[in-house]
Amino acid sequence: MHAHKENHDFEPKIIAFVCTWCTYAGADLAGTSRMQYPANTRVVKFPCTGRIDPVFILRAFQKGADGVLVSGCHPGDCHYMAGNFHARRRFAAFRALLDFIGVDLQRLQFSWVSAAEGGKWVEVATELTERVRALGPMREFKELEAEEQWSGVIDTPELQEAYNNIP
Amino acid sequence: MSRIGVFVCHCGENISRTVDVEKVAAEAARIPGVAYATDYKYMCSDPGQGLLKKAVAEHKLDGIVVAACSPRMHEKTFRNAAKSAGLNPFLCEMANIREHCSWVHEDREEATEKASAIVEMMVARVKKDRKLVPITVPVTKRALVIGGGIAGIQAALDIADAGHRVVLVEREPSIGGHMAQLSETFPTLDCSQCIMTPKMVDVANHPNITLHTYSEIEAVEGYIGNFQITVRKKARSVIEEKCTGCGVCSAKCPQKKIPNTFDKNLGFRPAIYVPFPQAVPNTPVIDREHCTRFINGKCGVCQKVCGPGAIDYEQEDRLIVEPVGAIVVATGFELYSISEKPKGSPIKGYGEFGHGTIPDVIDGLTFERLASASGPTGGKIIRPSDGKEPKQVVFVQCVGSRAREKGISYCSKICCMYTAKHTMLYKHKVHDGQAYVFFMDARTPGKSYDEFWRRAIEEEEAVYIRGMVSRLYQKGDKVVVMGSDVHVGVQVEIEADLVVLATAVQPRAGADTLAQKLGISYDSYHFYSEAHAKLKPVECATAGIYLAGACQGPKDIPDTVSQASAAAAKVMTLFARDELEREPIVAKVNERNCVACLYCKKVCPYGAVEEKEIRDRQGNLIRVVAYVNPGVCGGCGTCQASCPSKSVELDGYTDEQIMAMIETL
Amino acid sequence: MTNSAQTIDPALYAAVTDAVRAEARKVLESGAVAAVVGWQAGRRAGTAMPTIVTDPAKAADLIFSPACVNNLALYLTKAKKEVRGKGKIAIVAKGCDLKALVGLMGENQLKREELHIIGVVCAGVQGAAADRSLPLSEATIAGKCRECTVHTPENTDVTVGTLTELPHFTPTESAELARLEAMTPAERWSFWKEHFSRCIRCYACRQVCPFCYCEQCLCDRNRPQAVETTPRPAGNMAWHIVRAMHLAGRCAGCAECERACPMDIPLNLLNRKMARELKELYGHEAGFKPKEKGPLAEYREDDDQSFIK
Amino acid sequence: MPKTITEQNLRLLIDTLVKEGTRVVGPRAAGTMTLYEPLATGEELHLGELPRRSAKEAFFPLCETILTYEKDKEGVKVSDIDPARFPETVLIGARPCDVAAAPVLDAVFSWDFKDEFFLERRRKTTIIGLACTKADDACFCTAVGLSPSDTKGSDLFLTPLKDGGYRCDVVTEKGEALLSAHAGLFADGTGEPLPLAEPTLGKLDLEKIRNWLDSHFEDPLWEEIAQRCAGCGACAFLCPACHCFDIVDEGGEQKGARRKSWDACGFGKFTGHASGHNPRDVQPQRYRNRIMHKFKYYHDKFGQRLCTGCGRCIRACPVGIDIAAVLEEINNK
Repeated sequence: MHAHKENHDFEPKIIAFVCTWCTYAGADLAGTSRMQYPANTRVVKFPCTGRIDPVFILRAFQKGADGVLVSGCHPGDCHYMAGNFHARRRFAAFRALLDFIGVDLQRLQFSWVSAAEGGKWVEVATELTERVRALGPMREFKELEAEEQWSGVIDTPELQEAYNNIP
Repeated sequence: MSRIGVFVCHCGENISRTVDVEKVAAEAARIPGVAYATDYKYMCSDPGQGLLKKAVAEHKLDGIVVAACSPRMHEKTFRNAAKSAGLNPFLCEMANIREHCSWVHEDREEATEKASAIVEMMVARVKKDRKLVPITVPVTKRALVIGGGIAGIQAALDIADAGHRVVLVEREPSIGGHMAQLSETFPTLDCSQCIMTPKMVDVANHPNITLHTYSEIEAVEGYIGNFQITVRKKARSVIEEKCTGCGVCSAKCPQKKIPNTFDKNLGFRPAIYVPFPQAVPNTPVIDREHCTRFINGKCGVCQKVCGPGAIDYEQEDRLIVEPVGAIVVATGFELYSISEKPKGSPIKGYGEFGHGTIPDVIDGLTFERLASASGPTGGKIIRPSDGKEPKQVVFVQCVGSRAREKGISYCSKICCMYTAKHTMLYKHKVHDGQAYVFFMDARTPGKSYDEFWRRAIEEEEAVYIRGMVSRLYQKGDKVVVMGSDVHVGVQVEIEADLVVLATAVQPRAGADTLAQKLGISYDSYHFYSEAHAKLKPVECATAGIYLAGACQGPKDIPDTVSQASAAAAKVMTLFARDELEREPIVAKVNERNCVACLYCKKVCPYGAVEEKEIRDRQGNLIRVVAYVNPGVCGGCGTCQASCPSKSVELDGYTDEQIMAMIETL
Repeated sequence: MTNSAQTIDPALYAAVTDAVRAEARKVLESGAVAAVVGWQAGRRAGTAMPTIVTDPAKAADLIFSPACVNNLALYLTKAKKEVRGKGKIAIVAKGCDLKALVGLMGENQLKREELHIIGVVCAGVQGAAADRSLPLSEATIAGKCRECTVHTPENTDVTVGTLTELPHFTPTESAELARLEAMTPAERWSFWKEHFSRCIRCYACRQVCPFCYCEQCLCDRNRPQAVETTPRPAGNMAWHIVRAMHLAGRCAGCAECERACPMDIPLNLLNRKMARELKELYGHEAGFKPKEKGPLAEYREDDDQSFIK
Repeated sequence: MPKTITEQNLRLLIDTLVKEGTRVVGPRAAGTMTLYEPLATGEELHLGELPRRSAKEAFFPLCETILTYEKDKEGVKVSDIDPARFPETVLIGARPCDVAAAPVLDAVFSWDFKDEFFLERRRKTTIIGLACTKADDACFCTAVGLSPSDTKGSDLFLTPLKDGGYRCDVVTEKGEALLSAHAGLFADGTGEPLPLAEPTLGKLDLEKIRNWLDSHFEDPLWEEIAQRCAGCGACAFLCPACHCFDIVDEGGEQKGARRKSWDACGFGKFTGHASGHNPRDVQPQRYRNRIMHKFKYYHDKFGQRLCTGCGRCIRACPVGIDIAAVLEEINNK
């Protein structure tokens, strides 16, 4: 039962945007069932996947997420009837856009996890964590964040150091 | 700068076993804006809440983060505590470091680090929390009960007796449900019909109950206190107001050979029929699928013989809209069928039991109809194939139930008891007969239950064989039962005259569709989910909707009635108030910025968005903006995610709150 | 419709110009409209600019030429309240511009009956770097016009001009789209990174877009700040992603954003990509008839969810 | 004594400067256009066309950080950017219409508050101007009193010669210093210059224009021109003389940076007040301010005008607004 902590060179930051009715409850169920999964995921609770703005995904990557999980109720199970249907289209479009921009979609996972699917939550969170761990850090947005227009660049060792510190 | 208080709960050892709670509190204290941070054994306890209230006053806190269990568990508790400390309850947030952390991680260092990160995230959020004032909405003191079995009947009667109007909707032509089909009931062996029918009549006669039988729920809109339901009243082809229930139509109907489903197809009924003699209402219905008139237009006898002229072949389904304030869902169960299941169904049939093709292999409910005094045989136990009295009956328990390989892993709870009852009923009627029961183990917790089961063995001479049945097959006029007796460790073969299978209790087909209409959640078997397994066993997570009976999970009659009364009590609690406070998690439009593209209106699942005209003092139209009706808004926030300029914002889940959380990554 | 001549006959535009002037004069004189939104010649040879004519005598200033690149639908949006305030408006519209008008109608921004649409048959307009002294040809025609399917606008109040045979033009936008799609994500990232890093956040792309009529752009908001406003590479990337997403399912492909960009960022590639995705996924095409709901405001229960676990 | 420098030595000069650690900014091919950008080698110098963006970037960056902050339990820690860290820069190959704007801008950045961000960069920048030999129909430097060979603002000034290479004139001491430090790359003498560019627009009476502006704050002209203005910042951002900037804090509550970046008077929110009031709430008012600022207010205060006739705003304007046409119209009134 006692899983030994493995030492990895890189522990990814995973942020999960979940709806309160299904996936959040599913994650709770994983807890009450004492299932085990990697500790990398940070959950942000929304009322519904319908509330999840693509900007949040973008922002998460910009702010240092190495992987993003978006999860809600199965089609037809939405507490608000149709929020997840709207979300499904929105995210289908957004992921196509991110792909076209050049973001590796392996870092962005969408799933339906119901309140009864504690096991599926564990599976989804574990899979994404392990996949992103294998991919390594999401360098693109972090590097971009450290870049300046040439005219604004100054000779600051701190900035250079910050840039070098991007894993 | 904010003055946030952070309270880290040990939850006994539930959290502190894997999370270094003191460290989490110490880390929290270092976050700018945190004025106070501490840890405590049980934050939800009275002293724990007292600690919180005291800290609010002493440290002039303007926001609170309780790092403990899931907000689904105790958010209300702590928000109430915050409120009584004089803080707006919406300035209190929970950091879920139990279900999402201590219970799912074993490494102490990792779990502690994660707990601190979760706390930091929630501190960031609470800084952006706004004071919200609950919205008051009127309560429509009228309840909808879905399902007219014993659960629905009990709930409807209780609510109606309390003086509130009830709309009871039943899918079948009569109320009564499964209990009306039963013979005697355990553990007292009183006649089911005898205790059931008076209640059915009470429903029919109750001035506060509007009964819609042969009806289904078409649509549900609205929210707690203010639902709007649409009932599809299926065409009965009989005008209820005119029908006197004389029964001439059924007697004269030339079409008489339709299998009687109420009797589990053991007998026949005409095309115009009442399901059983004690039906409520005692109004027949025309089975259009089998009626000659509807098949080829060549009959019309019932119309001719009906004195009051109640037969209406042209009748159409009617949609009735009813406002209700609360909903009790009591849609009951159905039995697992051993027949071959359609492809893709997670439930599997029993090929080894002949897939339901052996006529003398029946299920428990069929046995009930055989044993019932009002059943097709008048209570005489005979076998379906040749009408002979069976001398050796084998009962098999756990068919489908507790059989993961058959698609169901739960226990159906009632089978041990009803099988014991069946052996007794059998013995009472066939004195020289022998009952055998194959069982895995006997589950008889309940008042007088174990005594009852012992009686079946000790006094009524039922032979209980612990073991599983591997195969059933027809041999001559016998059914050979092959099984094992694990106590003795031998294979057993019994040549039975009749085999009764205690098949699993399952939710009604279509339970998922109804749940989707209601917006309630259900488990993988489609049993409806209660809000909390222990503390909210009657409530759905969706406010204003309550559960009663086997639709939530297998239950016997006493449990079902208890839960139905509990659901009724919840409804009455709700109806005790004229107005209801609801969470102010609703969308608001920033009218300055709104350009009325109305994307919000297009995506709103509630139809809560309207167009609003802004006029100057002279009454000239300046512009049109969107307006969200807070009473109708369900709070999903789909509007905000769709609004290009974010001119509509969901209170409690603002962009500022979310972005602040993301910022802490 | 191809011919052997490799250039487009300027006579087509001259004829349209005459007809536009006559129609504008007519509707202004009769009082049917308060203003006509059209194009007039610029100071420099071979240039044109949008104009709003209220005086019938000034109708003669109106022109139609390959320099009439602007999508005039811009002037009917809430971003341009001054124009709408004048009363009923006539607008000169190319097929591509008309698609934006149709989209605006679907978004509750315009009512068909409040417009008098003078459709112009258009064989194409100049590309950004074109030598203005030359007639339209493979070398000078704008990218979007090479793949135009709406030379003749429909559902107008009046449509002027006659389409002649057109030379065959090599599609450049779709070829570029295909080239990008064939790249690896990392290659695409560096492609866009280079372009976006050059962005100076002048917002010409936003300001000329008929669909960017928000009173307050999300990207100008600072509480919370969804997108950094300074022209650093990080904020630029975010801005262009958000812009493309906000236009998805709405953009009708007029390519004004790309034309207006002083830094030559191929913005219409993003719009085209999103349009194509939404067409493939949901069968949606913007700008042909006013729709109550765009592809991202509606759904089907059986929408594709192969990307969802 | 006049000097000359060969094409090859000019590039060698760049290489040498870069090696010495100087930032050399000059026209460089960038995708579909030419931009003033730091040159890694002399080879990168691309003098064929006028860069799309003006040279002001060399001392007035598109975006620069002016301080960073970090919040902790103890309070807010603010770190100022030290202008001493700005790089020594040589701006090379800049057109007279770009270079002439620099001294104009000095006035506004040093009259009251001394903007060290601008001034320190200016002090550290040596400008090698280049006479202009190619004009297009948007160019109008001569109409606003400049010429394609104007040395205003330059420290050294190059004039392309018919036989290749450049004549190099010393304009300032700073230029002299640069030249003497690399004297070996220059030769004595001169040559026949290439013909200068000839913008077509006739000379404008700028004093007359200023007088007209003085008395025409309210005039139908503003609406007539600017009702088509889309409200973008392309004109201001490409202009060598526009110098409005915005200061914003970016980052989170915990840490972030205060940044200064270009702003444009055409933006709707440019004059927006926190109250929501906007004194210039329609585009014609914004365009009027643009013209007034360039040809009246700035002149009233500093005796100079904020336009060098480079024509960038004309080329870039998405809706065809042509400042030369506007000036011409006022001139002809």
